[in-house]
Amino acid sequence: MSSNIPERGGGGDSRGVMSPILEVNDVSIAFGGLQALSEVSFNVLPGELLGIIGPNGAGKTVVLNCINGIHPPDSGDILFKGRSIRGLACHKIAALGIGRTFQHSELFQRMTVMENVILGRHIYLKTNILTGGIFWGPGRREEVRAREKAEMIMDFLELTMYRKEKVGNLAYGIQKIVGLARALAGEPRLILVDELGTGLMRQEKEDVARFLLRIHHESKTAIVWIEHDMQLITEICDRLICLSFGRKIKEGTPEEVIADPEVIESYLGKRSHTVPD
Amino acid sequence: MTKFRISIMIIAISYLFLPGKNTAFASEPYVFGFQTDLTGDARAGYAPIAEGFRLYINKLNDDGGVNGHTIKVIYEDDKSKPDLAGGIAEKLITKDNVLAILGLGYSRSQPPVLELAAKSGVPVLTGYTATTPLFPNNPAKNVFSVGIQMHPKVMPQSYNNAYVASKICPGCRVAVTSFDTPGGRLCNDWSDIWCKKLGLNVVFKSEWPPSTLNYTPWLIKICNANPDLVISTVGGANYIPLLRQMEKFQLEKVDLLVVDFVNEGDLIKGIEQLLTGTGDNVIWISRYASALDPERPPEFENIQRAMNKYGHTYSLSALHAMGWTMARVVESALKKAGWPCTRDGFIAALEKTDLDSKGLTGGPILFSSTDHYGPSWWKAYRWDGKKRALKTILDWYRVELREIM
Amino acid sequence: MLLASIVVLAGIYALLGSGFVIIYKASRILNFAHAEIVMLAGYLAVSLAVAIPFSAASLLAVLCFCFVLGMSIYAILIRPLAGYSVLSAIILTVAVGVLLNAVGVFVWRGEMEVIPFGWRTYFSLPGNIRLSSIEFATLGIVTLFYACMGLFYRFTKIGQQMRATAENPLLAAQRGISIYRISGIAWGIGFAAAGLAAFLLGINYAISLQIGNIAVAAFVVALIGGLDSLLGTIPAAFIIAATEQLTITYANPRLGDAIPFIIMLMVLMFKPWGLLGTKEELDRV
Amino acid sequence: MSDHKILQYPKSPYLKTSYYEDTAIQAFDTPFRKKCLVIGLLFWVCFPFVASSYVVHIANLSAIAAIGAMSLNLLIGNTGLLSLGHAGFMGAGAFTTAIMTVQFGLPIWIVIPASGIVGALLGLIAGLPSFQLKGIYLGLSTLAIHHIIKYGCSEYQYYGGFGYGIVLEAPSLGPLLLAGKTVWFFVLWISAFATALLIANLLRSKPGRAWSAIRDRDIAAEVSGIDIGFYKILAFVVSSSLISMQGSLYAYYTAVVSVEEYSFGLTVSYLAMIIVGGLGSVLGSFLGALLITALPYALIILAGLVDLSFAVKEHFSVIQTGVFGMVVILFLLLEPLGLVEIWRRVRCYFELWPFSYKPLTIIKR
Repeated sequence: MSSNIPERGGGGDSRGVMSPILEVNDVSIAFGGLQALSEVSFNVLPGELLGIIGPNGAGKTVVLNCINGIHPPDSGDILFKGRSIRGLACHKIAALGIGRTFQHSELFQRMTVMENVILGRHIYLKTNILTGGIFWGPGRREEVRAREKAEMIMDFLELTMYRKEKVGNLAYGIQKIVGLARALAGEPRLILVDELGTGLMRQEKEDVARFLLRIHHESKTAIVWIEHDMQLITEICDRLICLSFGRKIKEGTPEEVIADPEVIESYLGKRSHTVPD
Repeated sequence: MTKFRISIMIIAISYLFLPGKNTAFASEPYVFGFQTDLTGDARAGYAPIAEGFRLYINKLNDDGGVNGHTIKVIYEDDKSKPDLAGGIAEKLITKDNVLAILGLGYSRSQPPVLELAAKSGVPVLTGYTATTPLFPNNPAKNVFSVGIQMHPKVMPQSYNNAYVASKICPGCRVAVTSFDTPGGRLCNDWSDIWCKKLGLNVVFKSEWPPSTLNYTPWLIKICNANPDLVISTVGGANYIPLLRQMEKFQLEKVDLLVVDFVNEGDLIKGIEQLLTGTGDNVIWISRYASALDPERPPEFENIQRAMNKYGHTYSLSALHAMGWTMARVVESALKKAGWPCTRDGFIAALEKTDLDSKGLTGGPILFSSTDHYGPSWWKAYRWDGKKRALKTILDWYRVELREIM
Repeated sequence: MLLASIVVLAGIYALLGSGFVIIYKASRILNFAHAEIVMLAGYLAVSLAVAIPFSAASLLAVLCFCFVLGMSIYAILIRPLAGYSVLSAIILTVAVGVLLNAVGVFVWRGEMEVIPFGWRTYFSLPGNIRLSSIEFATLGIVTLFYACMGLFYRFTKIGQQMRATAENPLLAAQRGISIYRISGIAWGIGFAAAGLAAFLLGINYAISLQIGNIAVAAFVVALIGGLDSLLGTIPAAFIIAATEQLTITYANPRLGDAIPFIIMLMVLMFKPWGLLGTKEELDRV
Repeated sequence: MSDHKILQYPKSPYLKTSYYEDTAIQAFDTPFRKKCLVIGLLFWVCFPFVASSYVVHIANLSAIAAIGAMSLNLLIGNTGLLSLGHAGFMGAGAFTTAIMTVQFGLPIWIVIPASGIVGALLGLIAGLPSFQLKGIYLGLSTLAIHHIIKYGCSEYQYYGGFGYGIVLEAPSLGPLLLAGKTVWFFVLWISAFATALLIANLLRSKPGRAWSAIRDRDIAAEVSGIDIGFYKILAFVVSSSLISMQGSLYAYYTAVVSVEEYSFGLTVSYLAMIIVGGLGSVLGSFLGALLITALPYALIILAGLVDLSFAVKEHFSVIQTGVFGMVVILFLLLEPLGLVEIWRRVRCYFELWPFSYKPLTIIKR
């Protein structure tokens, strides 16, 4: 199976002393009057599977958006492979090797699965208007190569039978996997996975978790995973972070985190106030 | 089975694309195509010509036609669009196999039609005017016009304005104005040149965009220039709001010279909208006699009778006289050419046209091999508010293009 | 004198622009058929004014017609497109405009007509200004219209529902407001505003096929003022009327056609949500 | 021996054995389609010699319209950017042609690429607002650019002294004089097919995918590494440069250039073409262009069959306009995916016959 995963070069970071691949330092962001994140810091080590949990509205997705550059943080800094990516445009951050899946899949509904996956390889393609327009020689060869890679990923994620289906016509569970395939196609060093299991049946969830685990084991790609399913995330992740109201309240091994009273409180609420929905 | 059905369909569809019948039978009528702006912005200036033409042809056919054959006219509306006009002309020439193309508006829709006609040798008789130079020295072989002489180099139309202005008030202060279309601007430029050449004092020259109906800024400028006469080359009924705004600016006493881009129906409509003014300042010049002239030629009664008999959309005007005369030119040419008539034969017959217009124009319609316009005669009228009619102020005069060129 | 003319023109522009805004606020659709509504209403007003000597009655009839037309166009054509892209709805309004234009030309042949209006006299004001009674009436009617709309939005139930729908259609629907009904009424009012503007144009200037160009300028007015701000149309109308008239007077008259669009482009570059519009509006389209 | 035979797959057009094969445009892969292609080509070559020049004229106008529709479709259907200014770009191309041929006497093979460059520059300017504007706001900014271009063109026409329009002479391409409907038929249709091929190629390679991604979900596209600002502008540049060249061809073909021609109504008719044809489809652009262009002429021919009275003829263009509006409305309400969807359904019917249900997994296409 491992041969199906695109080869990743380098790997120097993972040897010797583990310097973090991603450092989030004191990131804060506010939307209007709402403080969505306040001074959140954490590190992601190479090849690590980091889980982020927290009640609804805790700012989990916002963290990912900050890393991605969708919402540049108001203050604080984000370092990727030791280099600051704060304020960089989205597409440039993506080109550095950060992949992303979305909570509501956010796929290109009118494109086929194959096109979606090849699109994930956008940053590696050199075709321009001229070579693309002629589609003869270099343009076409590159297209075929991209297709080969995409087929590998689709094979790995068991999507081959849907390759020429429009994404919009597929079941929700499969769409989520297509989203993962698209992120994987960019051969990222870090994948940000946003609530991959939400809205899926148990069986589908486990499928997804299986895929994530395989990616984690076989390619040593760092993964940041937001998930609501406690059972799933605690079983799989190396480390967990819990966010509540834009603040990091606990970081540690899964066991530590879910046993923490503050975490339990943020989920279940104190008697004095209810958890906002 | 399906393939069979598909092939049947293909055959059926391809049948539609086959060329039309090209053979004319002896019992068939003379076929003409008449294409012009029957609808659209410029309609008021062209559709009455088509109506006048139709009236005469109806009458002629009821009287037995020409040389024992009736005349069939295919009317098409080209809306001043070059591609549409070209397509229609193509259809008239190749599919309907017409003897000649008649009508045509003075717009960008003419060049494609004329080009096409020149290539296939189809005679063209335009109503209003032609964009190709037709008067002496080398006229386009197949193009004739019973309308206004037009030449992009000298703009005889504009010369006419200047000429009338110089006769009415020699040496006075003149404002020349026009609509802001490329054609309108050209007219305006030439009005300016001719006015200066004829010794008038041009104190104001401007065009204004047709999209704004608020003429205030423009009238303020006219007021400041304080002219004795305003020459306005605006098309159709656009002069109505202009007249009304002039009233607002108390310019009722300043003569407003409108050319025959305005038909008589719009002329009256505009004057009726006035509050205090009587419209006595409106001067109108025309190539054809006006139906509103109390001393109009008796031929108008024939047109009126035909109108009552065959129905009409527009009220009787000089444009009807133009269409009527055009039909008579066609009739006389057909008489000369006989049956069957070829396109070349029709051109040859047209070149020999010497038709008495029965008072509808200042002189006969006279074509020659070197002049496809013939001499054009003009008349200037002034609106008489008391009698509610047009009064001749400058009787038929002839513009000699040879002299002004 | 020029100033007076600018004020009158601005009034009409504002009225035309308000039609766009009212419709846009309720249904997020830019009505490209507005120009044709103005034309159709104008011609109808001409015919009615000839038939009915009493001008106010004919005006009322035109307004009712426009209101019903707006409601029915919304109900028959726009509403079935709910859920489709905004683009479809816009192109639909363009097509409706084409169709209405054809109807207008078919019935009235597209001639330039003036609405005959009995009560017309001229007043001379200090400063060498001469205005007709109609121009005064125009200003009065426009002011009245804006006052009525303000009161309508503030105090009537339907007006409040309309504001709620404009703020958040989903929430409004959940609170039991029939957004289709509200949008339909908004379309009716928007069309009626167009009808009123057509009437004013007809008695002040003339009705013709070219009237569409004026409506296009009004469209610019709506955008500059902010597509979701009724109040914004007033300053925007003044800006457009003034620049247009001043350009015609002191610069190139030909530039008069292009100048509103140059201003519009500038506004779109620097403040795309308009003078008084809300910024969030940009993300909604 | 028999084993070997079983293992050897029959050479089927449905079976692709390499990705290279699979990237081909799969319109002419089966023997039946190949036959259709040959017959179609033969028909196409013979067409201008068999059909009357009137029909050839309509076909030529359709080819021009198809180029325009394809370029607009690239922007609206594939990239999801609204442009209401394409008539302006077309006019810019036509006026570039007029200026370069009348003023400087340059040959057609310089003029058409030059128009393309002018169009591309204008597209660049028109695309700039797309950084911060979306949807209707962007459409309005292009409308503004249309009016500004129109103003510039009318100034030129005025100062050049071309009253009713600038008349162009028939251009010559080497020894070949491009005059007459038949010659133009080949010129225009080859241009249209070349444009179609270009756009189809772009759509199946990197830029096309990026455009579709921007249309479907712009944030996700950005996160996938697409510079959406660049690709939006690229779409504008490609589209406007194509339509500008089309304007140039149109100017040569009709031989007269006048500013009134390039009004908003022209944009509307191109919008109608892509709506009627089908958004985002090259074939749809062709079908829509054919239908919308042929519609007024078809009505003229229909009217000729029943020999209408003069009174009806007088209103004829209104009827044409009305039918045009009606067709667009009906398509929007009843078949929003356009002619191409009807075509797909018909094809599906024949392909599935005698079965009536679609296969559960559509492997093909």
